[in-house]
Amino acid sequence: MAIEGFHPSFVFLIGAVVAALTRGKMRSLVMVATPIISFAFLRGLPLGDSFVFEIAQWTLTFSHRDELSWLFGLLFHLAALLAVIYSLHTRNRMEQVSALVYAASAIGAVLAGDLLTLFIWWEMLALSSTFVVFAGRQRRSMAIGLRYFAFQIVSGLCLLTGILLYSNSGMSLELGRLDLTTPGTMWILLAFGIKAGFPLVHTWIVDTYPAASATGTVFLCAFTTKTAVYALARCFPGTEELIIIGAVMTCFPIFYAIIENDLRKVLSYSMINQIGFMVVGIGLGTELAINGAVAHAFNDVLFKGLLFMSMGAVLHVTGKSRGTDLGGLWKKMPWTTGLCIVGAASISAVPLFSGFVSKSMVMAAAVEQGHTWLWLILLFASAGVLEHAGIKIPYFAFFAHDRGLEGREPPRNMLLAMLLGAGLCILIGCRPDLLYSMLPYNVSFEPFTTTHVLIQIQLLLFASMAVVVLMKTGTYPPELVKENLDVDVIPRLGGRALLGWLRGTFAQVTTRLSITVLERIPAAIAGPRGPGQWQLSSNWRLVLPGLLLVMALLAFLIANLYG
Amino acid sequence: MNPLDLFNHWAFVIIMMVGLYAIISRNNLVKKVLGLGLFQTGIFLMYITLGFKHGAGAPILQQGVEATYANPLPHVLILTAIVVSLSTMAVALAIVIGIREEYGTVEADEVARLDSEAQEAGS
Amino acid sequence: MNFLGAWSHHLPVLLVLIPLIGAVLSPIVARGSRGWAWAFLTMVATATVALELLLRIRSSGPISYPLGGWNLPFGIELYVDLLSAIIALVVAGVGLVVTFYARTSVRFEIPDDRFGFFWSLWLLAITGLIGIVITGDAFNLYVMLEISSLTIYGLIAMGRMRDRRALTAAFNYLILGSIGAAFILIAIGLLYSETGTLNMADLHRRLGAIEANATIRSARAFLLAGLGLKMALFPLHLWMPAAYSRAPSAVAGLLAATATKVGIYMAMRFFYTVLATDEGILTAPNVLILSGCAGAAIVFGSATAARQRSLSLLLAFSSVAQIGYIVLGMAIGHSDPTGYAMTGSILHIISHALMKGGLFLCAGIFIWRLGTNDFDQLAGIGRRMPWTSAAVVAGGLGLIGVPGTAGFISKLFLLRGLFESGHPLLAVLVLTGSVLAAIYTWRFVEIAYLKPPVENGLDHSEAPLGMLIPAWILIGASLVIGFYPGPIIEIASEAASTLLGGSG
Amino acid sequence: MNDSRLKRLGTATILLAIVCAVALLLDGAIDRHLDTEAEGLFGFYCLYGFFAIVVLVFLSRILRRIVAREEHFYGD
Repeated sequence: MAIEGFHPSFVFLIGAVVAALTRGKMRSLVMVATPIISFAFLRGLPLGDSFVFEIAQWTLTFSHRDELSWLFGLLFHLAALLAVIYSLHTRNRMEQVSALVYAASAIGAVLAGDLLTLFIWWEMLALSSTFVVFAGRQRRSMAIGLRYFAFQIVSGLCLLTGILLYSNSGMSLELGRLDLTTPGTMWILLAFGIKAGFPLVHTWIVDTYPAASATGTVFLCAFTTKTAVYALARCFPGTEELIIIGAVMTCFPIFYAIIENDLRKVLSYSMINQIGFMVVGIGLGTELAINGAVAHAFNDVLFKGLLFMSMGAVLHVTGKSRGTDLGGLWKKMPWTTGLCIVGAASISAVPLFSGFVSKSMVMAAAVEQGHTWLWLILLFASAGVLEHAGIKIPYFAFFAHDRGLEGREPPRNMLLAMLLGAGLCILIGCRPDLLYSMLPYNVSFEPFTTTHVLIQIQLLLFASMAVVVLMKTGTYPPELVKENLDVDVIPRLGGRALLGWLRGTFAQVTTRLSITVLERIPAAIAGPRGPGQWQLSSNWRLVLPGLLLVMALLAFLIANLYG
Repeated sequence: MNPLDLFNHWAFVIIMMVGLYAIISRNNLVKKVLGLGLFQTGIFLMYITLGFKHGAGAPILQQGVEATYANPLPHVLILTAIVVSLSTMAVALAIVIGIREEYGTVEADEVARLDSEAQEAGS
Repeated sequence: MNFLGAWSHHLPVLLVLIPLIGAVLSPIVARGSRGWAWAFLTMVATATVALELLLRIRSSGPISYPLGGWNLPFGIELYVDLLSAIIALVVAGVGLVVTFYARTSVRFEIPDDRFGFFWSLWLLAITGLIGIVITGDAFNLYVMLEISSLTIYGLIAMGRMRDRRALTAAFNYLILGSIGAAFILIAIGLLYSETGTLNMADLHRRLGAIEANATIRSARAFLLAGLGLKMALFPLHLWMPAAYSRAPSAVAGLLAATATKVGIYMAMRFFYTVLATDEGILTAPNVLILSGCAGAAIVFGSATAARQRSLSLLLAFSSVAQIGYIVLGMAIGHSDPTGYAMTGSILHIISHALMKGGLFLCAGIFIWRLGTNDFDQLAGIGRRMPWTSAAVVAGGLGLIGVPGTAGFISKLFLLRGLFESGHPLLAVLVLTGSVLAAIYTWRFVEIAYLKPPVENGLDHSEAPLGMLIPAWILIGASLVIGFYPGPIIEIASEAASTLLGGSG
Repeated sequence: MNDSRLKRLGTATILLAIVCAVALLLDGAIDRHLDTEAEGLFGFYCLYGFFAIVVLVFLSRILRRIVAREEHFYGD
């Protein structure tokens, strides 16, 4: 089914409006129908540019279809459908409506054919996702939402600055490869980097995702970072700086993931780590590497979504998401447990599950390019992924100590979404050609060689063995109720100190100063008040602006007569 | 040039400054309004000076009489400006009457005090 | 659209005459509650004429209309070019929508026996504002300025029924506004003394022929200070927050949308046509002061707005910042060869008029419902008055400059202009302003949607359509421009190039 | 290794250990295709996987000492 002549994003926007006006079953129907109908329109988009608008000096291309944008468009439709099904049981209008707008923006961004259109959707993405965070309505989500919003807005402003500088240097705004040689493109890279969770600007991911509602996180984890990955793949393939950034991203989060207690936060760190693989692939820039990065992004949406959904199901049922509160749920939630393990196997790149092929592609590309050190780092990170996402998540949530929690299977729509996600993970794992025939480049890569399968199994087995040994010997760090500081400690504590100073010392000093200037000095000049004496009126609301006006006049007189 | 030639200019600047000072220094709102009137009067003087010419008479044209006469336009303009000033005073005094009705005083500091008291009571 | 027949060449004068006659007749013709209908009809006619005028000027160029049959440059001339027509349409159009709104709000905020006077003042204020925009005579401009200012003082003072501090706000504004207008009068007088003419086009010609001397330079200084006050350019904005937040809500909407914009129009007219000689008014020190003030306005205005405790005050301080954007574009407009900055400035006049007008109407709706729009009373209002709150959020997004709103289009042009003319630092200021705008818009979202509703025993149901529709017309118009900016950009850039071309 | 200690280890662990051993032995049995020198070492992936986790865990313990603070550290 393919329908022409309408932009998929606008289908989502219309869906959002309709969803806002309907309720109950009707809204559920609208929510599910939107991604399906929109997909038909996506298929109907012609190759190349369409929906081109000329506004003043700018050309806005709302649809630029090629392999890359098509693949991400497909991915986002899939993700939207799964997340919508997953959230059908909620009656949170704000979350559902803003989630549809959010999906619309992500799809709009990957279809954008020029930087300005990309910027427009980029901002929409920031706004709508902020509302998704807020709709979580958790106690802390206000402050967190504001921090999130700040990151997203700054990213948008960086992008705008970059675009303006770039176009100022006489370049066309068409979306394509950018050279990291001018200030303009550096700003653009920074904008993408903030949304992709580059090291030092990654904190919003681990700050926000665990704070949204169980359903909201599923939407959040699919779109923002993947849009950034798409943008990087589109504009900065083969940029060597990205290799280093990506390598750092694969490694540092796994240390945090091990000591983190909140399992949804563990998944957020894991997300940075997975994006690291994609960024490395984009940085390597060979056809194989780009294919690997894109395929990995596709898989990550599915398996990370599945993991977030299973943790969301646990949160929905028990109201808890911390390792120290959970355990022993597998008997009460066998389906959820099983589906979570499928997700864990996929992210750990177990053969026949979806992560295996895409991760191998990135690593093979690294070896092919002679980056032996990089390859070793990625291998290390792969073992780490197995540890925190493959073992820790299912183990602490469903096995470990039985804490006697009340538990039951989540609502059917949640299970259905997870089943679909798990099915796709296994399908892509067993029939990789289904996905890989759609990749942007036509490179042959044979994943299921004996060597590949064997070494992967060896790596995974011995890594698991190490975990078991460390746990048995008590060396493994236990789950603790702790707050682990990340780099955002500096702005957060600094901000609080600044706020305290503003409210305390600064406020006192300025109050005193203004009292002195506005009251004491005039009073001293005026002396004791009485009729007919020289005095200044105490009506400062009039006197101050009057004096300012006279001063402005003097300033202008000086500027004009002597300037 | 004789500094007294600029007498009118000096006068208008001084009148304006006196008016401005009254606006700023007087606490009584009516006096502020009077100050504003004084300020505007200074400007009238300036305009009238613009039309001034030594030894010129009224601009009444007579057949066969060659006479220098002053530029009438500034006078016409200033008639309009006087009307404007008059209206300004009227509006200002109307507002002062309103303030007197609402606050029971026309002293600026009293009004400010009453406002801040009301604000404290309200919050 | 030529339904005026033989009257059509009198369009410029009709634009002033219709509201003027309406104003004079309104206490007589329509006593009591029929006053609104009379005012509304007058505004419909005015807006129609303004629209017709804009269309005519786009097709056949500027119109000069000598009043009373005197030959130019001796008689008073009405001169309407594209910029004047745009601003006149903004005033008349927004005026029309706000008049519609005022039907409900005025009944609540003005004593019954003052209705006649209210509508009379209302129409006179609009007469004055339009008069400023379409006159071609410098002294006539001063008279029109005083007509609009005096009526506006009166209108603000009418807020006394709701808040008696409206009187002090009006008084302070009156004193300051009169001094500001007096400065403009002095400037006009000084220019007259050097050139002997009051016609703007003639002034421009004659000023171009003589060397700039101390008199002309002092005239510039007086003009800048006077206009700075009328535009509410930081730090001369101090009269504005009190006046806007205490005026009757319909008046606040009208003023926020039009009054300061007309101030900016005067500045554009003087800076870019009348005084646009070789040396010009936009000398390096003046531009430095203007852009410095504008930059400070953006940062200070937005930061102060974020600290306010009531929606009206927040909006008023946000206006200080938004005026900063417009003045910034205007001040550096001449150094930007592409005209982006000037276009952005004109676009922002339009988009800010729509957004801020709509926002003040929403603030008025809250007052109508709750008697106040202090934030502590607005907690949780997003659920109880969803349409009003949504309008505030939509307007706030426009103030931030989010894509899809008119604010984005104008800021984009402004930013491009700043980059083109080599002022990246000012562009950073503009972007900072956006972040700050996000913060103060955020404050409303937080209070309206995330705080638990406050129980104060008041009726919290949605506002009547008579208020909601006009508010949404203005906000909706800004969104429509955001999505279909083509025609409006075209008009604005044409106006900008006319204005910039006028200096050559 | 006596009976009780074996029981404490659990059947799953023992099974895992057996599978690991088989995988290690397969390393010698299958002629692997090599891309890098390091891969040529016998049981390279096994050792790397094992020690990667050991290093990871020990470094994390150090990290925890540095960054772990009481909950509500930020006061929210």
